[in-house]
Amino acid sequence: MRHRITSEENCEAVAAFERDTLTPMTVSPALGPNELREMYARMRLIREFDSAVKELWKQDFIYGLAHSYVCAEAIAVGACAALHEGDYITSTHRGHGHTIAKGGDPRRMMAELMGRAAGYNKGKGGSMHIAAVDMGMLGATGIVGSAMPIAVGAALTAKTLGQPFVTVCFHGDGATNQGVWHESINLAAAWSLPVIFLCENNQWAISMPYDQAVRNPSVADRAVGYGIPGVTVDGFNAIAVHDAVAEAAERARAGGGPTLIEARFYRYIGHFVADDESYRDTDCNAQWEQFDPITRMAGFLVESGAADRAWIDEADEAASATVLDAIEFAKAAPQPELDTLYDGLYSDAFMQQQGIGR
Amino acid sequence: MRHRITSEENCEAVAAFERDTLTPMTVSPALGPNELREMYARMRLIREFDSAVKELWKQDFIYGLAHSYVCAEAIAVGACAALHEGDYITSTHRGHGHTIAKGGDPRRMMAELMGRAAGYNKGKGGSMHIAAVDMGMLGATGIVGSAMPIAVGAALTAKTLGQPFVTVCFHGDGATNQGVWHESINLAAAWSLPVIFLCENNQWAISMPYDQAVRNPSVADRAVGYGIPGVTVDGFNAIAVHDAVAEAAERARAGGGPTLIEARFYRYIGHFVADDESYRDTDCNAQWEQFDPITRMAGFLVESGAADRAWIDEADEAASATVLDAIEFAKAAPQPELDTLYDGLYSDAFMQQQGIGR
Amino acid sequence: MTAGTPPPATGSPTRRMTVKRAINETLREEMQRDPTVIILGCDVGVRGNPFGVTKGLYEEFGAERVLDTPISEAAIVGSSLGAAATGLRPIAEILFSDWITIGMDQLVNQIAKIRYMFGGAISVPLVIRAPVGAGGGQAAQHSQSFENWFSAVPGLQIVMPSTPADVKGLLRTAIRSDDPVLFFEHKRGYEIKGEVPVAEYTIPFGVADVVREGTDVTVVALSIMRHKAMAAAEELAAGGVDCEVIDPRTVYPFDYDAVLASLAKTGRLVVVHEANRRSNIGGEIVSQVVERGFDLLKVQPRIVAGLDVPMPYNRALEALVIPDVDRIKQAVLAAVGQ
Amino acid sequence: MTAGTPPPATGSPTRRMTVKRAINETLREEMQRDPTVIILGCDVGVRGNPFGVTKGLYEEFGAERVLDTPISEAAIVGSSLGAAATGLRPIAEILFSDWITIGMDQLVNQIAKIRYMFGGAISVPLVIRAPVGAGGGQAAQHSQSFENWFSAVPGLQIVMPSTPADVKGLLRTAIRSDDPVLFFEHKRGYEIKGEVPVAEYTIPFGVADVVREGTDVTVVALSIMRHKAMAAAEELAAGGVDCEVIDPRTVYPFDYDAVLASLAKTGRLVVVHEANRRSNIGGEIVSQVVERGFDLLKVQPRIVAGLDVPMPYNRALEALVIPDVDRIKQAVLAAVGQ
Ligand SMILES: Cc1ncc(C[n+]2csc(CCOP(=O)(O)OP(=O)(O)O)c2C)c(N)n1
Ligand SMILES: Cc1ncc(C[n+]2csc(CCOP(=O)(O)OP(=O)(O)O)c2C)c(N)n1
Ligand SMILES: [Mg+2]
Ligand SMILES: [Mg+2]
Repeated sequence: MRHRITSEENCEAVAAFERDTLTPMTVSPALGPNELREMYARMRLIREFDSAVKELWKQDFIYGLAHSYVCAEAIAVGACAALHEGDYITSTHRGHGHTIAKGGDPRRMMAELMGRAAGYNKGKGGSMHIAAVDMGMLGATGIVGSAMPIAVGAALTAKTLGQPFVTVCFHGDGATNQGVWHESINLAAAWSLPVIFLCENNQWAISMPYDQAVRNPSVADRAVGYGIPGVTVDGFNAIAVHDAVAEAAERARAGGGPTLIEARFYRYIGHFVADDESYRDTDCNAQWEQFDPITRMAGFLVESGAADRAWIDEADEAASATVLDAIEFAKAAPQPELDTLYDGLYSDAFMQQQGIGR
Repeated sequence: MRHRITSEENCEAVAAFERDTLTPMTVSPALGPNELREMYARMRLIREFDSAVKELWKQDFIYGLAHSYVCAEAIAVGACAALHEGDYITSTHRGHGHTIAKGGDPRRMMAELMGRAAGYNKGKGGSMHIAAVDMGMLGATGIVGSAMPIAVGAALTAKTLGQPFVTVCFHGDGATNQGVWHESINLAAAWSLPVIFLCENNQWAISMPYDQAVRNPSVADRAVGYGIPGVTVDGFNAIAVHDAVAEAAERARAGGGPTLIEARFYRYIGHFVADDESYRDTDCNAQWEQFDPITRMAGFLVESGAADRAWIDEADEAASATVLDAIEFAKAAPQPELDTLYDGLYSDAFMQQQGIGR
Repeated sequence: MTAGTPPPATGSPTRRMTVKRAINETLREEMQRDPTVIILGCDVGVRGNPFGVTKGLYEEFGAERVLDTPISEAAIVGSSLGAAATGLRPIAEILFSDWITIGMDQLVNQIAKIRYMFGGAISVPLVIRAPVGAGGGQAAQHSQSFENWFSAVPGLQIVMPSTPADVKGLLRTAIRSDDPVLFFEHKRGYEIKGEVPVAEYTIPFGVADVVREGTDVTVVALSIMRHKAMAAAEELAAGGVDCEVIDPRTVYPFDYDAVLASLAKTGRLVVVHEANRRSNIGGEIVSQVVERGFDLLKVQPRIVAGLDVPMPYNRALEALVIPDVDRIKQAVLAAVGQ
Repeated sequence: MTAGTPPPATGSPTRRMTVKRAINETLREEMQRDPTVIILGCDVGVRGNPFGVTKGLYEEFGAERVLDTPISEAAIVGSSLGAAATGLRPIAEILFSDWITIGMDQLVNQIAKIRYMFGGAISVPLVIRAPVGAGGGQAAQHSQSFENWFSAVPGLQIVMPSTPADVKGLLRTAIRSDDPVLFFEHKRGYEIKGEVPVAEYTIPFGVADVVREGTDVTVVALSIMRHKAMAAAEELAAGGVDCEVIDPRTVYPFDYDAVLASLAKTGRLVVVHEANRRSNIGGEIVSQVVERGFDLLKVQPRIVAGLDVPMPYNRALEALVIPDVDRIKQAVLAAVGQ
């Protein structure tokens, strides 16, 4: 049964990743210089945003819980780069990265994290429920696995109404052991729905290593049972993620049904803003940083000639400027009025008819 | 999506079974003449019991719902023949066969079905909750898939206390799409628990054909994702089922963890006592009877020299006599006193302390 | 059982039909009217539901709009949310409401909350139909009534009508609602017959039906208990006790004004429901009435409810648990001090 | 917050400790005492639970008895049943009680019913520990209190103490009980300190703690509301209003005798709980009191509860929803007509 991971095992995981999962970044026909630069900019924006969040949480500007997307940037950005306008995504408890990747507005995001009326959720959701529905981001959820059937339902809408959109369902490795994960994938497979199940396998669920939560640590292997394609990609490689999602999306739009993609990487930061990581030896975390998805993306931009160092420095500055602006905006934004407490509980017509909140 | 099964498809299923699943009955080292005869006797007893139940239900001696185990006899009997005293089984909504196979008393069973105080559940459970806990039969349940984690918990007891028993978890094909099915198998696999998941794949869940409820109609294939052995056996062949369960039980007792066994057969009777089967063409049901597990078992007894026709006739008579006796016993048995209504709600100590039912 | 009254609003011609037929017709009419309405659940399609409630809809609207699902209640409920959030109006069916427990997380933590926690950015126009109630020996896992659980969850609407006319008007309102609705039919009430207006009509949520006017005791009876309450009222009338029988029809929103108006006349309250007594809707109704109209009460309110046990299989024990006309009569007589 | 009183039975020497420590000690002592007691749940082992409640137990009792599970609440709850039915005494943890919804079917349709529907043939000695309550900006899915749902389910016992001494005595009783227990800790109450008897003791279920005697108003306050009620009582005493504060400690069984005895003195009832007002335990308590002691009531009972919305994230909105000392004082003053 469960044993405490030794630092040897931890370092072995690095070697195993290098051996089995790491793939070089290569040119993708669908991604020209502009797309690549845009991807880099979003990855960097996520990094800046969530680095700021940690500080703002410590300073108590951000209340409650907050989970950082740092080190996972390649997945949300790679996936969303393969999507079209009108496509949907569902999220997890780690929703900042998904929101930015799908084009969310950092000002409204930061305002939400600070509980302001100008926030995406009008201050009612916070980090764990951040949503940018106008951008097709159907919201973060605090319950592991709970977005799975929601993504399937969105895909059912596409099929029923003959609309061309696909839905990407982000979920963690921990979510793969939730019953609803199974029910959702089976239903989507049986009905050939246009949905892509994208597992962010960072190998940990808080203190639980994936290979101790399951007997077969390959998420992709599970696709066999559902009769759908299952692929594993380097989750630190934004282009590899993009290509896998693009292929799955094409199949989905053509009526070929769902795909299960396992983006394998590693959470080399704490689970959430205040995690002391006492449940594992962290001495190998530093080794993981050699795979930092942003550094790798920057390197690829230069190699592939999509951008030079100067552009990258500008992009980095632009990202931190955007986050600083978002923070200022949020700090200056007013708190919700207390009389907005009941707003949004039901549709307005019903609220008025019943006199709720009056 | 879902289409109505044509009679061609129905008949094709017969051919497919013959081609892919049907396996000849062969001598099994573990099963001598006595064991084989005992198996036959129990299969026949189940057949007689559930045939009688249908009539008694029509005559309103049996209340509520009742699901027949007819045509599945090879599975419960084959599996339980591979178990030892002290082993447990969990059941489904189709529990009569499991109870008899595990050695349940037909009198107490029939009394329960008639709601009598002498019944296994003192009249509180009926057909859908029939339990013979003293025999290690942990009870039928009316909620599809709900016994899965209960079986896993029993196996956890064995492992934690170092006891040698195994648990067989019977479940239908319909149950394989319940979330708890997934969670349970994963947990048992991760913890290497001594449990055998035995899927009674009769290819239908009320009106839903299995190959329309899933994209990959092989239940056994799902074992890959869990990293455990998955096998498919001829579910009309009691010996094949026995051998698969015996092998899985041996592995489980040796600490090798769970096995997923798919016993493939076909429900060529109604889903429950009053099913009109209007949701499918039944003209091929007759063809399935060529695989009648009891006829096949009888044939094998004779071929293998384990018994002759005369013995079989006696066994058949004994079975119907046992059922008649059970019916008489049940009809004569008193109804529960009304003041037993609260009995069993909590442990007696608590009931007395709180004065419940007084 | 009595037929119940058609909604006051309509005086138009009527047809006599069963509750089952009224549901089936309403589903058909709303699906004809709105192409975004779909139905999903176990055995709702080719089989037309085990009670026959969805019969003919698969044939008329096809497999794309009447979806037979695997046995995956969490995914049935959760995918209905995803579909509702993106443009459909799903009507999900849970064949026995006892199993809504399997979709409980999606229902309580997602469906009920998502509009609110997303600041109103998403509407969830969906209906979950689920038969409630006991009778017929279906025992502990096929006999429960959970309306009070969901009444405790802000964001949901809970409807439990028991006459054909109410079912039709309220199911139509439910399907057209932009907020999630739990529609609880009583599985022993499908064959109840009554007059149903021919003209299209809806019944607003939160408006009780005063089924019988009376001056002595106010009897608030939910779902098919309404019919038992009416039977009790007729018998009591013979004995000179005049009951006012009120069927709230919707549990949330709940028409306390109607109950208080009645208590202003009677001063005596008896609440009747089938769910077991403890921590259920009867207690809630009494507590709300006490908060809103304590001084109207001449005597203590009484609750006639199921007994606090899992439903036993045995016929006589089952009958002991479920409220019957006699228990209602006794409570009313106690209220008037007889 | 006040410390609360140690159980009347014991006059032995005491030690001061937090609720968290009391839980941790009780788990350890019971595991030392009984080898069939195991703990399972997410992050309970190597991490020692995110709140630190199970710290050190994995190290002391090993991976076989302190089981870190995958994130599979239905299997955690359901396998606890199977284990309990075959010889173990599992203590399952659901880190936030909001997610018990995922194990709802196993809990309500199996655990609560199996002994009864099997005619008493199986005992289910298990405990499910699950933190309840709001505060700290955890929003809609991490802030709920579902005690009334489970109080409505025959077969379960529901405990929600909030002092170290009560936690210790009641958790011990829970672990030794042969019937399933839901043990609801308040996630904002772990650091509450108090005196705990050194000698081993248990506290029986169904016995309320009269925390403060008084003559004017009976205040029944659950979980950490007990401490807010005490604060309110002290402030009110200064103004000459004398409250009797009662902490039921267990929701089922519930000590109505203690409440009625108090009402015989005061005639005025205020119930305080954190769960939202609608269809929750406050309504149930009021309805039971009205049924059992209507004539004791001089004025209408009042309920101070959470407001009927999903918990909002924003600090000020959250504070508006959760009952505070002022709202309790206002209700008490209203009860005495001030
Ligand atoms: C149903 C449920 N169980 C437990 C939790 C507590 N919890 C929050 S995040 C988390 C780990 C999730 O792991 P994973 O899905 O791999 O996502 P990651 O945090 O690694 O990105 C857990 C157990 C929860 N939020 N929901
Ligand atoms: C959770 C749940 N959903 C739906 C039902 C209704 N139902 C009863 S039996 C059944 C079919 C079960 O099919 P399967 O598991 O294949 O068993 P079989 O009846 O074929 O032996 C269904 C859908 C139920 N009892 N429980
Ligand atoms: Mg993870
Ligand atoms: Mg089947």
